[in-house]
Amino acid sequence: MAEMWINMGPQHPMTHGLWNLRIKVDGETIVDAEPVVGYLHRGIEKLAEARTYTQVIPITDRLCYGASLAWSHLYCTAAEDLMGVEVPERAEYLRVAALEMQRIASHLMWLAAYAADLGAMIGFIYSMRDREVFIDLLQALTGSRITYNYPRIGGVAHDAPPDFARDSLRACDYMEKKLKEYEDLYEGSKVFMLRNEGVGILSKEDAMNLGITGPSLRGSGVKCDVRKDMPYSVYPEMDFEAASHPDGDCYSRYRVRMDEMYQSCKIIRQAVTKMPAGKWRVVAPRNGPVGTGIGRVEDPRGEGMMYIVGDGTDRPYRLKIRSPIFVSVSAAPKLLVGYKVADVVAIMGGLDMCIGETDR
Amino acid sequence: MVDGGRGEQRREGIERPPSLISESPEERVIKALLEAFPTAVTDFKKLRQGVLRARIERRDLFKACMMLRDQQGFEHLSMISAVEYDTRFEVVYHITSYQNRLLVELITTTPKEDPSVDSISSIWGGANWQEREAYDLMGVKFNNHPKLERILLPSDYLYHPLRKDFKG
Amino acid sequence: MNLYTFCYGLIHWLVDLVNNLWFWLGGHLPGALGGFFTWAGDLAKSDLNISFFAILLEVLIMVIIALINVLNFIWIDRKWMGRMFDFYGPYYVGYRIGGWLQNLADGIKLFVKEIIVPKKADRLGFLLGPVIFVASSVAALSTIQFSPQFGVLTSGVDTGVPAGVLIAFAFFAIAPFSILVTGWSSNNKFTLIGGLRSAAQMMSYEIPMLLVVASVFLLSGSFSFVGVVGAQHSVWFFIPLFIGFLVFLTCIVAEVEIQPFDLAEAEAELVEGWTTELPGFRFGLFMMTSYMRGYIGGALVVTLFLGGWQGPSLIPAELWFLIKAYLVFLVIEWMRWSNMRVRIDQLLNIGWKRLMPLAVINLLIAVALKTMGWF
Amino acid sequence: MAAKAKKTSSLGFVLKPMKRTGATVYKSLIAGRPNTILYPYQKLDLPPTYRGKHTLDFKRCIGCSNCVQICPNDCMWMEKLEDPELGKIERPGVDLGRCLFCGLCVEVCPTVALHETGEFELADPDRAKLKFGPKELRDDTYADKIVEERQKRSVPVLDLDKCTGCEKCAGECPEMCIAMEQIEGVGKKKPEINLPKCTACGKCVVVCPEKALTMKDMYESYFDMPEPKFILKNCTGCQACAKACPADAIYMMDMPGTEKVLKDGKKGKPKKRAVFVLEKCVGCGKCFRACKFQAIEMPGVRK
Repeated sequence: MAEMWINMGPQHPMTHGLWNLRIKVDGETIVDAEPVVGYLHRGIEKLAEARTYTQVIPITDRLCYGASLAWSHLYCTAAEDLMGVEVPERAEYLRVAALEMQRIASHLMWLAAYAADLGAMIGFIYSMRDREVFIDLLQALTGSRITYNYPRIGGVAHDAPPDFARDSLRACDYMEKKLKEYEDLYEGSKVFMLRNEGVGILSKEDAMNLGITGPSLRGSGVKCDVRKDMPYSVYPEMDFEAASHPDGDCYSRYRVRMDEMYQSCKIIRQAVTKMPAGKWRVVAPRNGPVGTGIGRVEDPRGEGMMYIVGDGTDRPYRLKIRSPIFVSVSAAPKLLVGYKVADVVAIMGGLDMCIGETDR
Repeated sequence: MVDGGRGEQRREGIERPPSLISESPEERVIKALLEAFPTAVTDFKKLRQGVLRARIERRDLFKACMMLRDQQGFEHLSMISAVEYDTRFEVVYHITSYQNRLLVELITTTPKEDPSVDSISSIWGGANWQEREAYDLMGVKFNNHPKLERILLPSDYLYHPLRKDFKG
Repeated sequence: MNLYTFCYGLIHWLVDLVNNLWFWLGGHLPGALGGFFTWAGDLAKSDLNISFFAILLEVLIMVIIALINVLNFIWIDRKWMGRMFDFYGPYYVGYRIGGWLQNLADGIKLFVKEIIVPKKADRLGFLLGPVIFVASSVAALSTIQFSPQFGVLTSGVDTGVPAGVLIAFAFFAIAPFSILVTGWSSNNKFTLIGGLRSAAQMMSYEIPMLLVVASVFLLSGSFSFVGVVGAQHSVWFFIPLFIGFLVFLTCIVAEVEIQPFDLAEAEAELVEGWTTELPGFRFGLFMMTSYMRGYIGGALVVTLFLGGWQGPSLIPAELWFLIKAYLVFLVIEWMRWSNMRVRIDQLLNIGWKRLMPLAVINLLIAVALKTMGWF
Repeated sequence: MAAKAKKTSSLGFVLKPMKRTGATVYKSLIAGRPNTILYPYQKLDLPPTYRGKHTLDFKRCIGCSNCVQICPNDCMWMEKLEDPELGKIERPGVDLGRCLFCGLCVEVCPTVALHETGEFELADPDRAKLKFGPKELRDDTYADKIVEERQKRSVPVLDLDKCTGCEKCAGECPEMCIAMEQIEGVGKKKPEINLPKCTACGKCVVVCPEKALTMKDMYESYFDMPEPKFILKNCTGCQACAKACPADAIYMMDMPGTEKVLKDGKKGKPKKRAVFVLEKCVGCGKCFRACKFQAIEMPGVRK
C-alpha cells in the first residue's frame, strides 16, 4: 500500500480533547507524525491581563479539567512570589493534602483514559469509581467537583471540614487496596504487557533535551521531581520518594504513575496527621508590586511553571503559563515513528494529554 | 564552600563532575558565565535558593545557552516567555539543571522595531514549540528556527494577540 | 416427531385446505381454465413443494428463536457487564423485567435515524456490505441444531443434515469478506484499515480453527450435528481435546471479533473501525449481528466440545443446549470485558506462532486417540 | 521502586484480570449492590460547602455591589427595586448561564447575605430562564439556617451624627487603639479606631455619653479592599457620595466659616463636606463612582 496521511483528530477517540495528530502510515507502520494543536486556544494569558489577581484564580482552574487544583495552586504560588506573601502553615498543609488528592484523581483519570484506549473499558469504569472517593473528599473540602477554586493568594478558601482527616486516611487505605487490584488487572494481563513493553521507547537524553517532564521523564529513568528539586510549600517536611523507572517505554511510564499514587497516599497521610491548627488564610494585597514572580510546581502531568510580571496595579501585566503537555506533545514524532497505528494510543495516552493546558 | 549536604544527594543516573562539588552550583554558574561573556552578561542576582537571574545581550544568547548546556549541565529548557514593555520585548528563558537543582532565568532584550533573537531549538528540542508560541502570540522572531509558523492560532491570522495594542 | 415432520404436516394441512378451493374450481370451471386449476392443485400437493415450504418455515422458526435469543444475549451481556463494572445495567426501560426492553428501545432509536450514504462512497458496496454480513450470519444461524428433533432438518429421520457443521462454518466465514467490502467502499481511511485488519485476522485464525474442527470430525466420524454430539455420549470432547478446546475458544473469539481481538473495530485508534461510516439502523443491525455471531460461536463450542444437548433428562434437550450456549457466551463476555485489545502484529503472531502449532498438536492427539481405538 | 517488570506468564493471559472482575461481580451481584446510585430517584448528599445556585438574603444585603465587581465573568448585575418592606433598594442578580460557580461573590460579601446552595439541577432549554434576578434569588431564611464559616468579630462602630468629639472613648480604651483625629474644615474631632489592635472589650461603648458607639458584629474580609481617599478642595458638598454609600460610612458635615454672604447681608448655609468613617467602609467604590468632581480617589478601581 502506498504511504498515506491519516488525520487522527480533532474528533477522534484517541485525542482526549481537541487536537489533531497527523500520521503518515505505510500499511500499519508510522513513518512520520505531526501534531497540530490550537483548537482549544482560549487566550487565558490575555484574559488574565484584564482581571484582578483574585479573579484570575477561577480562570486558571479551567486550564486543565483533570488537575485544576494544581494549576490554581501554581498561579497562587507565583502570585505569592510576586507579592511576597507568607502563607500560614495550616494553609500549606491543606494545600498539600488537596494537591496530592488531586494528583491521585488526575492519575486515575489518566489510567481510565489509558485503559479505555487500550481497549479495557473495565479499567475506565474502575478508575472513575475510585476517583470518586477523592473527588468527594475534595468536594467536601473545596465545595466543587472539578473546578475547585480552592487556593487563594495567601492561603486557601476554606478550612477543612470536621471529619476531613479521618476520611482522608480511610480513602488512602481504600486506594492502596484498589491499586493492588489495578496491578492485577493491568500487569497481570499478558495483553497489557504485550501492548506496553518496549513500545514508545524514549532515552534519557532525548527526554531531557525534548523538554519532557513529569512522570514521562521519570519513566525514562531520570529521578527528578520539582517537589524534591526545588521544594515548595511543605514538601520538604514530607517523607516520600520520587518514583522512577529506568526502561523509558510505555510500561515504565505507567509504573511511575502507579508508584506516584502510592507516594501520594503516603503524603496525604502525613499531611493530614501533621496538620497544625491556626489560620488558613491571610489577606493578600490588592495591588501587586512592580516586578516578576515565578512559580514552579510538579503538576500531575509534569513541570508546571508560571511567570508573572506585575506593574503595580491590581491586574497582572503579563502571565506566562508553561504547560508540560505543550512541550511533551511536540516530541510526538520522535516517539511515534517506527511503531504501529495501534501504538499511537498507547504512546500518546501514556503522555497523559490534557488539551486545556496545552492550548491555554 | 560546601553546599549543605546536597552534594551527597546526587541523582542516580546523572553523573556530576566530582571536581566541582566543592563549589556551590550557583556560584559556579555565575563565574562561568561571567568568564565566558564578560561584556554581554549584566545584572546578576540570586533570587532564592537555586534560582538565578541574569540579563544577557541577544548577540551572545545562543553561545551562552550552548555553554550552559554543554559545560554547566543544564539539560532542560523549562519555559520561554516573551514580555512586551514600552520600548522593548524581553524574552525570558528559564533553564533547569536537574543534576545541580538550579534554575536560571536568562533575560534578553530585543528592540520593538526588530523583535528577533536567535533560536535555541537546536540546543534544546523542547524550545521548538515554545519559540513558535512566542512568535505566534507576541510576534518575536527567532532566527534560524526550523519551522517558524503560527501554532495556536490559524495560520492566516493577522495579529499577535498578546501585544498590548491588540484589543479584542 | 421432529420439527421437519411438524412443519411438513402443517404445510400439508394448509395446502389441503387451499387445494379444496382449487379442485372445486377445477371441477366447475370449463375447459382450459379448469384444467389449470387442477394442475395447480396437483403441483401444490407435490412432495417437493411441501418440503420446500416446510424447510422455509423451519428456517423462519429458527431465526425467530435466534432473534429472541439475541435480544436475551444483549440484555444478559449488558447486565453482566454492568455488574462487572459495578453498576446496574439497563434498569428503567421494562422495569418489571429487569430492563429487558432497553434493547428494543435502542433498536427503535436506531431504526428511526436517517440513512446517510457518504458522497464519495461506493454506493453498491456500501449498501450491500452490511447486508451480506447480516445475511451470512443469519444463514449460519439457521444451521444450528438444538436437538436431533429441533433444527432445520430435511427428513423425518433424526440424523440431521449431513455435513451441517461444515455448512455452518462455511456461512460463518463469509463475514470478513463483507467487512472488507464495506470498509473499502466507505471511502474512509479508518474503515479501510479496519477492513484489511479483518481480512488478515480471518486468514490467520480460520486455519487453526478448522484444524481443530477436523480433529473433532476425526473423533466423531461425522460432519453432522447429530453425529458430532452423538459421539460425545460417553465423554465430552473438551476432555480428550483440551488443547483444541482452548484453541477453538480463542479462534471463535477472534472470528466473532470481540474484545481481545476486536481489531477491525478498535474504537481507540480506528474510531469505530469498518463501521465508522455506517448510519442508523445499519449500525444497529451490525451490533445485533455481532451478538448473533457470538451466539453462533457459543453454539458451535457447545456442539463440538461440550456435549451439545446432552445432559440429565430432567429438562428438555433443547434447553440444555441453550443453557450451555448461554454459559459459554457468559465466559466469552467475561473474558471480553476484563481484557485489552492486542495489536495487529501480535494478533498475527498469536495466530500463526502459537495457535497453529497447538492446533497441529491437537490434531495429532486426535489421530493418536483414533488409532488407539479409544473413539 | 524501579523494580524490574513482573514477568507475566502466558497462563496469566486472561485469568488474573478475570479473577478481579469476577470478584467485582460477586460483590455487586451476590454479596451486595452496585456502587452506583439510581440518580433521579436517589441522590448523593452534598457537603455544606457545595457551590450551586445562589440565594440572597435581602435583609442582610446592603447593595454594595462588591459581588458584581469581583465576578470574573461579569455575570452579575445590580437591579433597582421597590420592596414594600425595605423601600428603594439595589440588589444583585446572577446569570447562571455564564456563572463559573467560583464562589468569589460569596466570599467577598461583607454582610454574608449571598450564599450558594446545594441546588445544581439548573439546566433549562431557555437561556433567559438561567438569568436569576434578585427576586428569584431571594431567600431571607437561608443565611440563618446554615453554620457560618466566616470569622466574625465585634467592633465598635461609630455613628458620626451623634458624636460630639468628647474624647472619652479614647481615654477609656485599655489598648490605646482609639485616636482622636481632627476633621479638617469642620473643627471637630472624631475617634479613629485602630481595628487590628482592638480587643472588643466594649469599654468605649459604655463610656460614650451620646451612645454614638455601638458594638456590632462585623465579618472579617478575606480581601484587601480599596479605601477611598478624600480630597477636600474638590468637594462641593453635593452629598452624592453619602447617598450612594451602602454602608452609611459617609457623613456630611457643615464647614463653619465657609458661608457665603448673600445679597441681603445674611449668611447663607455653610458648605458641606463628606467625612468618612473607614471602619464601616466595605470598599465597594460607589462613592468614587458617584463623585463627579474628582474629590474621591480609589486607586485600582475603575469607573
